[in-house]
Amino acid sequence: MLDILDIALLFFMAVTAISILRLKNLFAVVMLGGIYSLLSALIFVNLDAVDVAFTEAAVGAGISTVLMLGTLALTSREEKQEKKPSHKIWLPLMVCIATGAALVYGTLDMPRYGDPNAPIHKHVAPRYINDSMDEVGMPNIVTSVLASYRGFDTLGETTVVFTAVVGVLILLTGRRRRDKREPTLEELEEQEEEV
Amino acid sequence: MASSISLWVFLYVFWFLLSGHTEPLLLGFGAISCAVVVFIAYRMDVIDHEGHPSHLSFRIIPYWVWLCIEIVKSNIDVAKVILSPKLNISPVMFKTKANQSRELGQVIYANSITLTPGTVTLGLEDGILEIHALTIEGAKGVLSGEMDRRVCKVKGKMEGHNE
Amino acid sequence: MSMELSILLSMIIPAVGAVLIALTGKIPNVRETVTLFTAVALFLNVLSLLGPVLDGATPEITLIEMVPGLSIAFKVEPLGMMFSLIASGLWILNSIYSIGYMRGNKEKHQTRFYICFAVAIAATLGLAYSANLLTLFIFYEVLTFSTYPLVSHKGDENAVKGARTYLGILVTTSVGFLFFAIAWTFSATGTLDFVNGGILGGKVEGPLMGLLLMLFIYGIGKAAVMPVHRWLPAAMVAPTPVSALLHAVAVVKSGVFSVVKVIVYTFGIDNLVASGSAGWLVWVSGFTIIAASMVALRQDNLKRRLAYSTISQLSYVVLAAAILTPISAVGAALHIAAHAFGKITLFFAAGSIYTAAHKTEVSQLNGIGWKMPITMTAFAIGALSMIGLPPTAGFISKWYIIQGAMSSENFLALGVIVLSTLLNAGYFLPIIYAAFFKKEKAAKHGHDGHHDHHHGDHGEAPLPIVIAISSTALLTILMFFFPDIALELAQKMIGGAQ
Amino acid sequence: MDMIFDILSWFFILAGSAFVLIGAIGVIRLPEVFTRSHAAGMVDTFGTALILLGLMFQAGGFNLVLVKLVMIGFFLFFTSPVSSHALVRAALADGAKPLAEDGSNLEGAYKEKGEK
Amino acid sequence: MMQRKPILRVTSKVFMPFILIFALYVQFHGDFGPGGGFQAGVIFGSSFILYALIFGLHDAKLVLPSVVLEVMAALGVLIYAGTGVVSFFTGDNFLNYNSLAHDPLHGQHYGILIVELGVGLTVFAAMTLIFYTFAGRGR
Amino acid sequence: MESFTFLSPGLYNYWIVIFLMMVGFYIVISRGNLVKKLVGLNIFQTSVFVLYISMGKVEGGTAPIFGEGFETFSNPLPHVLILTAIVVGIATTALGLALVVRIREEYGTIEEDDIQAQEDETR
Amino acid sequence: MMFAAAAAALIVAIFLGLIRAYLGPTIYDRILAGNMIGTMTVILIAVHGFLAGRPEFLDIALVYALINFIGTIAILKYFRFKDLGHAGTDKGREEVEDDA
Amino acid sequence: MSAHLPILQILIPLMAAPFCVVLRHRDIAWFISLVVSLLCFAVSIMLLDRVLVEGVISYYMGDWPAPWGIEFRIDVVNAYILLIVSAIGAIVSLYGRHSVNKEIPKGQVYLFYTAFLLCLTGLLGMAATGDAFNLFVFLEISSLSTYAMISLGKDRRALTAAYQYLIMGTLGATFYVIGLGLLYMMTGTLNIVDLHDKLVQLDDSIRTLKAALAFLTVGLSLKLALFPLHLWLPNAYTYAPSTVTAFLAATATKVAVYVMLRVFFSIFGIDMFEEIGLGDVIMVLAIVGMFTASTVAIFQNNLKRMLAYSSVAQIGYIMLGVSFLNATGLSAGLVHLLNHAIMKSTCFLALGCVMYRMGTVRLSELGGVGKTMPWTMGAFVIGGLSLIGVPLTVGFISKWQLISAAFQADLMPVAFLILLSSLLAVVYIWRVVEVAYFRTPTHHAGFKEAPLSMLIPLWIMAGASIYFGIDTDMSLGVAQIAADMLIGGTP
Ligand code: NA
Ligand code: NA
Repeated sequence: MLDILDIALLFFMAVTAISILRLKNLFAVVMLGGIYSLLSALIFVNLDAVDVAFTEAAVGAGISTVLMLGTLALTSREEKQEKKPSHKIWLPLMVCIATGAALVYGTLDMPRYGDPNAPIHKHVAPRYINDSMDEVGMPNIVTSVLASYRGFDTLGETTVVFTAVVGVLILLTGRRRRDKREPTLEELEEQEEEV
Repeated sequence: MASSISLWVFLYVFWFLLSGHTEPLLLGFGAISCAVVVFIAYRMDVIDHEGHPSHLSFRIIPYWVWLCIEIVKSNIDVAKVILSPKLNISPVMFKTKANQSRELGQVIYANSITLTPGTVTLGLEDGILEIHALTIEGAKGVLSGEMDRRVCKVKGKMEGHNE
Repeated sequence: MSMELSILLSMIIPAVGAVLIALTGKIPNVRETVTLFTAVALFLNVLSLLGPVLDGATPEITLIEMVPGLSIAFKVEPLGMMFSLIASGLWILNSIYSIGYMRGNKEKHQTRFYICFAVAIAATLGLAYSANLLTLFIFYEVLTFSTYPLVSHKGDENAVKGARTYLGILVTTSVGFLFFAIAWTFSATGTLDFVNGGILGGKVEGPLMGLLLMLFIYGIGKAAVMPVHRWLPAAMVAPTPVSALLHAVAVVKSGVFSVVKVIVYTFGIDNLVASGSAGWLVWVSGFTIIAASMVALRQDNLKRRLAYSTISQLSYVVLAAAILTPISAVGAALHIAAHAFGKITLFFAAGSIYTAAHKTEVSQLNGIGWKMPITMTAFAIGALSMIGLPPTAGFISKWYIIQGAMSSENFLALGVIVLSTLLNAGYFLPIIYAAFFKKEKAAKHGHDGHHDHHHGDHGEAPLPIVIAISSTALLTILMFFFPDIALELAQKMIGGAQ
Repeated sequence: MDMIFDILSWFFILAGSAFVLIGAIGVIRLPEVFTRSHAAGMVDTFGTALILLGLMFQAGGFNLVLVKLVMIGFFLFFTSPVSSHALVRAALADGAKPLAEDGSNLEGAYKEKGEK
Repeated sequence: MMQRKPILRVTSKVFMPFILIFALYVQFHGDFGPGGGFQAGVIFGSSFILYALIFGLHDAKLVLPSVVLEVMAALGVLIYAGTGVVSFFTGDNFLNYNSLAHDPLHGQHYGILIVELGVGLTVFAAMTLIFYTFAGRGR
Repeated sequence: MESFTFLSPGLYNYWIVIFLMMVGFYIVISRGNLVKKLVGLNIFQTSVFVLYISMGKVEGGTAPIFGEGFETFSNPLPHVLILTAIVVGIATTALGLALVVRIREEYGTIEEDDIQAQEDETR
Repeated sequence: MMFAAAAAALIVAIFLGLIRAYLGPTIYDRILAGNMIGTMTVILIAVHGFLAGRPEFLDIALVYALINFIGTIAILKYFRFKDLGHAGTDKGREEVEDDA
Repeated sequence: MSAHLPILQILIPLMAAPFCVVLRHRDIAWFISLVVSLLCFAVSIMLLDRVLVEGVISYYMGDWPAPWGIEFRIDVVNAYILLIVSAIGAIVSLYGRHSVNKEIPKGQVYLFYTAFLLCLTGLLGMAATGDAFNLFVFLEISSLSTYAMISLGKDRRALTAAYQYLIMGTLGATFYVIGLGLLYMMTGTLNIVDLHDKLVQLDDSIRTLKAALAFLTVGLSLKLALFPLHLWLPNAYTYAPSTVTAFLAATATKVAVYVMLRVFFSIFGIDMFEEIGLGDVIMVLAIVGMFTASTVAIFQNNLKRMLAYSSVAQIGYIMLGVSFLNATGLSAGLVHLLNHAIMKSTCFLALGCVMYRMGTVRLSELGGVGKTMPWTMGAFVIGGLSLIGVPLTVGFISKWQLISAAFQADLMPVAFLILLSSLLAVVYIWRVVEVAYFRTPTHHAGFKEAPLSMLIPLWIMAGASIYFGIDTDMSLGVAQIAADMLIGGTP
């Protein structure tokens, strides 16, 4: 059943992705993007990556979507409907097919899905599974690896978030847009209150 | 202050239900966390009777039981409608008055209507509910006023004190 | 004063001169005094090296070693000694001439002119003393770039276009071919030093050696072997002192000097003879000699005619080197000197005519010999030297070249020399004839139409010009009678090679 | 006891699944957003509640799993009507015209002053 | 003034403190199950986002001003890195938590708790601040 | 249900994921709308995450959290890596969106073609 | 087995939801579908825990539920006010003017 | 403390960055970034010194041994890169104050320095780390801060440039992650040394490894702007603030090249790399890039843009050296990393001075600038001569080494092409010289030379352009050791 679930979810993701490709309504695109994250998070749960699922749900489906909406609120709702010159369609398509083919080719020598004897499960990871309880003492192995064995990555990750904030502040504070808008709702409301 | 403490207690119970750990360290974290949240809640100004409805009496329980039965009944009704080959819908939109004294009560009433399939509250303004119903029967059910009365029992009637 | 210091001073003096000229640029008299003093100081400094070199010394100094085998180093060998003497000596005369010319023609940017001139001389000296191909290359390029502002001096569209052609061809050939050849040489031999007998023996074989030689010959665009000669006519947009610099003092001389040096010290005459890969060069240089002369024959513009003459004469040097005999190599070295004296005289004369009479075309020169007797006499001496007639320097060098050709039974070369001598006579003698024996035409407009108010009533050129022109003419004749120093240096070069 | 719990779970989960499916079909079949909201509400509240109830019987006693199932149920139960309400409200305000009678002939409906 | 939209307002008021506690629960129970600083930060931030969505950005900033968030974001990084630096004083390498307590296992435990706190702080502040900035750009 | 062994993924699980990745990639490089590009980027990255997590799956394994009676765990390392990658992804998205907002303020559009047209005009 | 049945039903329902989300036609239909998919995901996670024999990770389902709620509110807010930072009155722009 | 040098290299800027945000003051932030970058420079010198004396330094984060924990592994190669990056960082912070204050709104300056320090952290971290995934994290730190810094440019096109870079950079990073994932799948490890050890044991998985290498290469090529994946670079360099351009041009692509070298030589090893046969592809792309980019550079009016295209060409030189797959070529590539950093920052810093005084870097508006700003343009010319590869400048050393490598690999035509492409450099530099020195001023007489605080760092770099063209012990010498090490396969 879990495998069927996996395939079904992947299929749904494909449907979602293609819908995103085809839809022009940006809001729908953003929302389907959120659904895509939601589905991928389900897959993560199914593949035993509960921590990842947790994060993907909160981030991919949550924060990302909210930020995208915030952007749409400040920009526009529809993607431009325009017939593209054919080279603008064919070149990317060729690139994608080539890239995908390279990847498929690359999978041919890969261990089969779920194979417990894959190299990935035989090297490095066994120590985390076997010894982390004695070395770090956390029931959640992911936390042990995340915060201790590979704690330096996580420091970097925190710095990435910090960098993003700095970047967003650089971009969206300071200079104002040039065209002055009519008074906003909040201002109107404040005036209302004063009256 | 009293409501703050009461909120703290509620939160702590909630914490414990989530956590289930009894080590002192985690219990301590829980205590601190709850305090921090109470502080934030205070700053957010959500610790009032609305945000922290600890005063809801046990009278709500019979209401709940009744509501659940209503929900089951109407769910079956709507399921029949959906599955009927001809899709027997007769949607209707109308307004009705909510007779609860406070907004909290009105919100409970509105939510109850929405919870019951076949009817959905479109808006609540100054005690007037705007409702969309899937079928005429559903609309009549709301207009019979039974739910309104029962919510009033829980939350007191219109002539109660104002905020 | 140690010889090593003298070597360095040979570059430092003109460089410092350039700085001083820049600093005193606002006061023309001081500026030009500085120029003259610098030129004289440089010549004396160079002269101080002559004695030791004649005595067989080869003073050398390594300035910088960037990578093992790659260094900036100097070494005074006989050919370089001769070249440096010519360049530094003629700078004095050229400076005197320049003062007259630049003031006489009220040229702009005179300070820049003198600065660049000094830098060009510094580069020439560096090139003359270079101990390896890299050093030679560096100064070759400095020379190219420092002369760009001189060529484009007028700054109008025409001048800039000509200067760009000049720069374009020289840089393209030097970077594309010369540097490539240098890199090739280095990768084959691991050294770039100029060594008696050459360094390529046994390192590069057969046809590849021919290819390498070709890269060198066409890489040294300043030698103006056809078809990379086009920069030279293009550079005629420059003022006359600059043309003198290009044709006599520094630029083209650097070219043929480099060719001789490469053939003698990098390839080694014996190696080239052994590999038989230089035969094509005789053909090419011979063709250049003849073709350039034919073109010169048809030029009415005096400076252009001189320019094509230069192309032809340069290939004499290349031809001489390509004959690959010791005697012809001596001839090549001597021809560098002989052509220097002769051609500077001719250009000085052309500039003198322009300054005094504002005439630029051969057809305008009827009867001018009587108005400008000194100028035209000097011109005649220079022309004779070009043709190779006694009592001029040109006779000496041509004599050695012919001997070399005979000794190696190179009849092709011989034929070229004979034919070209006739052609030389064909485009120089009519000028002299017209200047002295034809009547001036009445008010015929030159194509520099705006100058016609000058025609008719002019005398000899300004005094500095006259001094310079007589000096160089005199040198041309003196070299015929006293060729000893040049000859000794040239033979020392060959002696080393054997 | 386990047997009874199993049977109860079976019942609730199957019933919940059925309602979820019916609701989903409704979302496809019904004509416009207001009517569809009823079907969606059915999925959101009743179907999920039944399944959660079924799961609770499998939690194996009073433990964290049970508590959290209850919490999920509570949260869904309170938030989904709010979402539904906000949705239809927004649709209405955006100018979506419900496929519905205006309800003026319904007995007991509230009439604003001035009307009638 | 009486706020409109009572249904949303009341619901979110009721849930707000519980969402916050849930976030902190996730923060402190990352060792036992899914969760940890990052997820906690996001949830904590979400509750502020919800608050701003319902009560307006202006009110949200009254509760927690942008400047404070900026400092908090910086502070989180400093807490993490600072915890790593402590081990220098006992001669251990960067981010070795063993020295935080007498017993290495306890040291690891404390270390992880503290760095997770740093992560949570930064992520919370970052997410909230980014939302503030986007939402505030329109006016 | 376990009888559906023909559905048990060998490699084609990866292949579907590759397809998903390429759809995302295609959206990024073929669409001119700046927001849509970012959505495409998200899809691309999310699919890569799925690829990694698929690698970490062990047949019969469970979530890498110790508990009574569990012996086989899926590989925790890909989980850790992807946690980091998710964070990086949201950081990039946030910054990208901020750029889109500013671009819209300056150009009045978020379509690549229109921006290009404006630049061509002013050039 | 019953968990599998529930999961199957949920999967089918999610698929139907996806179809609605793709078809629209109005944005509100899409939001509706999205919200429904979210709720079913929550339940699917809960069911999955039992199916996989580790039901203790229900926190994920809670987070889903939370995110689903906030997401829906944000979306609706966006459509009502075109501005996420606005205070939550229930009025569109035109209506505010009407009130004034 | 000297035991902690490897981590201090990264930790100092990393912890300084949040302080800039906390203190929120323009001048304090500048001062912090100056002190920090100088400290980093000092640390990198000490590190290089130690590595040259003692050999490889391993530093285990949290004392977890290598394949399980994350390791900083400093050998000659990355000590050399660390030195380049931190030196440029120090110069740029010294230089930046006036320029930044002029080009960036007052309220943003402290954020700018924060981003600058984060970028420095990211670049240094990429160079220092011995863990291929950790590298990705640092890559993103540097990238994100770079996008932000680019967007601070005054022209609105800075925004589109930053966006374009963000998209392409993220695609590149994602490709890197995919490639790394495939490698990880085959080996189970992420540590660079360990990866190599495991990879050489695999013999029947060549298809996966090929795909992995392809993805890593494409991903990194996007970051290092290898033709034809360079499209983001010209706009980014053109519209970013001058200081940022100078910093990025000298460091960002260099570090990406370094990572590429690590992938080729440390992870795969030269044998496997040769077997897969990617070298020829890179050679062709490098050569085509050299010519195309140089040719495009000739037609640019905006000098920053011209230099940006020149950078693409120069990256071609670097990758060409790598593609020879011999020690000489590799050392040519490595020494050009340093040399190009020096010469390009000289040029861009000079343009920053021009921008500061004249407010433009469009060639058509710079007639006679050689006379109004002699020191600035003098330095520019030195940088330009280096770009051409004139002897006695750093550019010559690289080019000479590169040509020697071509001869060594029996690729004489390639050597010829290298020279031919240098001619294009002559053209685009000469255009500037002509306008700056031989054209009559088109601007008002009021302009004067840039402030001393900008001229000093500018001339330090100009001096370095000459110094390292003469004394090559420290540049080429170290590069050769590093190249031998990489070729030898023992990272
Ligand atoms: Na309902
Ligand atoms: Na965790």
